Amino acid sequence: MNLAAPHSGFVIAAYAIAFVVIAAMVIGTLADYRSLKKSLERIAARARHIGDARS
Amino acid sequence: MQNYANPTHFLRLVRVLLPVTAGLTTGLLAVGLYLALFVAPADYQQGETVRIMYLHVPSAWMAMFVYLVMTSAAIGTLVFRHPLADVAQKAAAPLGAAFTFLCLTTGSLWGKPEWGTWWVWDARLTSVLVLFLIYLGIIALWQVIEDPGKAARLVAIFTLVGAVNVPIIKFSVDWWHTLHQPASVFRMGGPTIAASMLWPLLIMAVGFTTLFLTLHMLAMRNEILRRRLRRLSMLAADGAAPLGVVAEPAE
Amino acid sequence: MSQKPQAEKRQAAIQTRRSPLAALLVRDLRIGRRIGGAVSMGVVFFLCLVTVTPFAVGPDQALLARIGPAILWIAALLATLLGLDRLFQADAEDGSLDLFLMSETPLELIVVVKCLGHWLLTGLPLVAASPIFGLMLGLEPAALARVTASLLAGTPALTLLGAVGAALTVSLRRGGLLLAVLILPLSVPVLIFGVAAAGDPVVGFKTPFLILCGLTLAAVALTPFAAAAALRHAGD
Amino acid sequence: MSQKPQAEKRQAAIQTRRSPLAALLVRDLRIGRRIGGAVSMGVVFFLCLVTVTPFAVGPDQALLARIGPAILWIAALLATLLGLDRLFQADAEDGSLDLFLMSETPLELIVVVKCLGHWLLTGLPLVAASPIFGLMLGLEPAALARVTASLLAGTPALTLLGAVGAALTVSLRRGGLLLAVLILPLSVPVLIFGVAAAGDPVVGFKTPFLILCGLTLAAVALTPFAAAAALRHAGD
Amino acid sequence: MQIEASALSVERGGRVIFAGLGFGLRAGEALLVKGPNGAGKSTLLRALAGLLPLASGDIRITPATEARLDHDDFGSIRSKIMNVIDFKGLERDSGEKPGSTFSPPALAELCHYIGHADALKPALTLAENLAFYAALLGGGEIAAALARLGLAGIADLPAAYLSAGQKRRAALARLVAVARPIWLLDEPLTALDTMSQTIVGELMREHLEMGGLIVAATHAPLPIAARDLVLGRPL
Amino acid sequence: MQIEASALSVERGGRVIFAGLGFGLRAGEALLVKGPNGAGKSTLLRALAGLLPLASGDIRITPATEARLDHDDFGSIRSKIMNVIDFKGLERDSGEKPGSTFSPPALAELCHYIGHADALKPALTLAENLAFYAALLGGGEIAAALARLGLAGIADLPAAYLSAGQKRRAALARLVAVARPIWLLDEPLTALDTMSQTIVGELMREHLEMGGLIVAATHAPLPIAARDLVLGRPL
Ligand code: HEM
Ligand SMILES: Nc1ncnc2c1ncn2[C@@H]1O[C@H](COP(=O)(O)OP(=O)(O)OP(=O)(O)O)[C@@H](O)[C@H]1O
Ligand SMILES: Nc1ncnc2c1ncn2[C@@H]1O[C@H](COP(=O)(O)OP(=O)(O)OP(=O)(O)O)[C@@H](O)[C@H]1O
Ligand SMILES: [Mg+2]
Ligand SMILES: [Mg+2]
Repeated sequence: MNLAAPHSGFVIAAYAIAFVVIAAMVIGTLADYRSLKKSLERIAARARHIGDARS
Repeated sequence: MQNYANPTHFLRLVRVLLPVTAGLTTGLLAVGLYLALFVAPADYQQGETVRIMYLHVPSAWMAMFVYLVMTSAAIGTLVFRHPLADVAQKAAAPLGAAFTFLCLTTGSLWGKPEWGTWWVWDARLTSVLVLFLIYLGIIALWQVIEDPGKAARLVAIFTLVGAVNVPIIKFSVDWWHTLHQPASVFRMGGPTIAASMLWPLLIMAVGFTTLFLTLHMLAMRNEILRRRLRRLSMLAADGAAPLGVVAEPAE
Repeated sequence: MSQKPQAEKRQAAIQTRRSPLAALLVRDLRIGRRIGGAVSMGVVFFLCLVTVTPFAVGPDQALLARIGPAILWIAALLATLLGLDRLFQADAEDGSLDLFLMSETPLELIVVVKCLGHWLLTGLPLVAASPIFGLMLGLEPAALARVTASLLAGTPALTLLGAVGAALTVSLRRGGLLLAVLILPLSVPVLIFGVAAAGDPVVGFKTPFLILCGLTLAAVALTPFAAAAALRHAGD
Repeated sequence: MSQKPQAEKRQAAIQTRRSPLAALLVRDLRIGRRIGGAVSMGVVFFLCLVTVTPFAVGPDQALLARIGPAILWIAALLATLLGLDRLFQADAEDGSLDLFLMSETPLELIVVVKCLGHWLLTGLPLVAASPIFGLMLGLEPAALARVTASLLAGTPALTLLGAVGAALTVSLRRGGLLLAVLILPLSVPVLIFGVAAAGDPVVGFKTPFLILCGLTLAAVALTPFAAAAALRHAGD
Repeated sequence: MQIEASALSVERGGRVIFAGLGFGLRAGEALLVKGPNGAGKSTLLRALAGLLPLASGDIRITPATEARLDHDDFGSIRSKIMNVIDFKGLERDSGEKPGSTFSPPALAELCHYIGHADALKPALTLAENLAFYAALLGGGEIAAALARLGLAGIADLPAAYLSAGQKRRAALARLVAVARPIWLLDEPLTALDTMSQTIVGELMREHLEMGGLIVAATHAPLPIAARDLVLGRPL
Repeated sequence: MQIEASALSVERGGRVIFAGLGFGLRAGEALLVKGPNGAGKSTLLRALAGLLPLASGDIRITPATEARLDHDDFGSIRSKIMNVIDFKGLERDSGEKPGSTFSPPALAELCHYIGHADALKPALTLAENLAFYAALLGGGEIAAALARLGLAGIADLPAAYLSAGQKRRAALARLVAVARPIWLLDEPLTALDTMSQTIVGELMREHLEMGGLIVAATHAPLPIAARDLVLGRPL
């Protein structure tokens, strides 16, 4: 890859955008997973709490 | 097969497959990028800009491949009423839109140095743009309908309508293009492509495919969890103790 | 409303013997006539577009005549979209849709008849008005005939495609924009061949017109199933 | 929708202390976001229209650039009209309008706030996105700025005029007709000056833009009274 | 004629509204669905009408051998019932049994459903509204139906001009105008004055005597002999 | 506080619905509007709420001297009433008397109106719906109101997911959330289960004890002591 070539800026921009888009997909899904896990655990804790209170 | 209808079994499968596909993706993309950026030769006409092809073409392929996946999932939803098909459909749509977006932007970035303009109303470009619009419509429909089951069935119907339409659109747009023969003189894709360029391209394409599969599995897992969460909080809203939650195996 | 008990009762008695589909068509046309709504809106919207374009393009008659068919077609497309979101929504909200689902008449046919009613109320006036608007844009007589014919052949396909969108968004209260977003990409083929039949001197009239008719026939054959399926699944 | 009882309840408590008008705006924006799609829907609709037009007009960049402002303005008009007829109708049908009438807040202000909500949901995203779409249509940078400015100044007038029509729709059984026949012609001047400000090289930007601003100001000053009066008489 | 429902369950918005519900109903019998607000009464009626998908369960219609169905009005319907032997809901979880036929319209065509919405078009007169439904649902005498519910005098008013009770009566007039053996009534007495309540009571009794079936959800007592089905969801 | 209505008449759709109607109501009293369907009960309530123009007649609100209105909740309202001494309907036929002030909002702002429509937005949760009305109508504690009507558990469900009775209760929760002295209730018990009917009865009794006024139209008996106003239009 010759950085001094006339249009290398476009190449770099294309790869940068690709990187950003793919990274956004990956990070988005992982963050979503984490927050879902957290909410599930919270609700499970609440269920156990209620269960304890009942027994 | 019937086994995987059970989300829990699917989640177990994901746990086994995920490291494999993720590893494969990383490897393929690393090799592909190295070949594309440093090994493949610059084009004698286009110079360095030809390197955009290694992103552009795979994402164009993925844009179509993902729609194919969604169409099969839609059939799964409507005909076989497979619960995982709903999930697969929903998880695929944003990914497909992202790949289509990538195809459009890289194409645009390629077009500026090649043709001197960011955008032309060329047949292939406009077909991709229309495909992008269909993706956006599908995503919007998903977002707007509350009930996941109902949303899945309605989106499936729209996806199938779109699947019937996409070839017709492609045909009409091509016809439109030949009719108008716009001023810009260019042809995408040469008749032959040198092996030194073909290999990086194929490796990137396979890498994009495994990337999609990995992300799709992750997104499906998220969607399954989201539905579980929804069900539990509905139960909680009813004042009943969400007993199921303890019984569900932890991930 | 006028009080003519005798006449009304006789009419009602006649209607009872009517087939379900005929009754549905009569009902929809009657409601359209009494309420106005989308009907007139479409034509007036059409007029607005035709009025404003010369201001945008400038008073270049040749140019106007060249893009005239395109303007008429875009106007027709957009006018069809206006108000289409209420096609099934009104019935869903007041409970009529439940009764459609419970009648012996296949829902697919009901969809077709409702589309027919909508087209008669919005599409047809538009087709009828297009020669006048074409004249305003300075089209040749031959071009006028071609535009009108192409609109006549093509607008039903637009309505039918829109009906799929209307069925998909039936349970959403502000589905208008979403409907447009879903349907506009799908209507590209109709638009392309419609405009070509209406105005392209190179290809001639016949080929695109036949393809346009083919598209409309395909829409008649296929979209009612999609719309009916959507309506069945939307009920919750 | 996510279930966060705690957060929701806190939020609800906050909302109680809000002023009626702020609460109304929040309510309308929330409904708009949940139903009929997010803010982005207006933008996507815009994108759809911009994509579809070249299929009718042809891929001629110069021509597209020339009619670009008109396309953007027509898209704005249509986006405003789509669903606007339901602006007060939905509230009238479910009984909310009765409660508006019985609150201490003047109905005129309620009208203004509802229009503001509608404009924020459809008009503003459209204005924000217009430069990008202008780019796709091949507009010059200067033209881009003009289009955006004219849309920003003019779309509120479209919404307000549409609101009068929407109020008439509620109060008159045959309101649909009136909405079209009265309001659309009134929006033609807005459209004409908007397009002129956006793209006419002869007249220049300033004169039509100032007139456009004047039209919008007049609309802000007058239409709420007309709409409120129509709504007051709607209760029958 | 006989309805047998077993192991019905329905999901709405991702929540199970009821599960494992079953009942049987013979010709001439009425079932009163009771329970607190939100118990799932309306949901059950809509599911029976085929307007909501069953998550699981069976609804079976069998023609009774000694059917009193030879009454004139039901003549055309009887032949139809002969074809509708077996109606199955979607069985998502358990997989479909081979040979089961899924045909929701078949059951729906035997039923009248009077829901919370009156299905009247405000722009049309009462007579026009009813005439349309008579044509749609299979013909009948609308003048008699209007008279029976005391609407003859206002038949030519647009539905928009009617009071709540008048609208409700217009919806109930469908029961008289079109003969169908199964009536699914969701709070039929809402908004009715005492006289109309009596009339509707009579209609229901006549329908039962003719061998019809009624499933009604209501909080007010109905003036017919009926078995109760109490749904228990607490909220 | 006291309402005095005299010689009211209302026209709708070109027909006179009632004419020459009058009644008086003191703080702590309830009026039950009765009559067959179409008699004009809802019309009367809407006219009182200022939602329909009077063809003729007077509605006069006078602050009672011994008013029990010094109850906390009505504190802010009392001062407002002082200004609302004389409210006149449009006197279309007789021409306006000099000095008469026409200010329909003034009376409307003292009233709660619960009509046939529940005024809930399906897309918003119950809590959001109620919070909006609390803000619009002048503030109040919504959590308590929801709890009072047994809706606390489903406060975060979108209103589209509610059953008919739950929706009705949500509309009635406005009565608790915002304090207003006059309640205009159109068939308040429709779709309510027995428990909710009891609760609403209690609410009404409490309101009367606090010196509030109630005008209710209903076909079912209400569990409060009330005077009857029977409207007689036959159809
Ligand atoms: C936004 C603009 C563009 C879009 C939406 C677009 C879209 C596409 C699509 C859909 C394909 C299909 C691949 C296939 O048929 O298998 C493709 C391939 C290709 N594009 Fe583009 N393209 C764009 C701009 C460009 C530009 C500016 C160039 C370079 C001058 C270019 C060069 C290519 C090449 C070389 C291929 C591979 C062709 C082949 O394998 O047959 N594209 N593009
Ligand atoms: N929007 C309207 N326009 C014209 N006339 C109307 C309108 N609404 C009702 N009416 C007429 O006014 C009369 C009284 O109606 P109203 O709704 O007040 O009756 P009601 O006593 O409340 O009856 P119900 O017990 O059925 O609720 C009816 O005869 C009706 O036809
Ligand atoms: N469209 C819907 N989507 C999701 N859930 C719903 C929907 N409609 C109702 N529900 C829920 O289903 C449950 C049962 O509702 P249903 O309308 O069947 O109650 P019901 O027994 O008829 O009550 P009511 O006596 O108030 O009419 C309620 O808890 C309600 O929240
Ligand atoms: Mg119910
Ligand atoms: Mg009433």
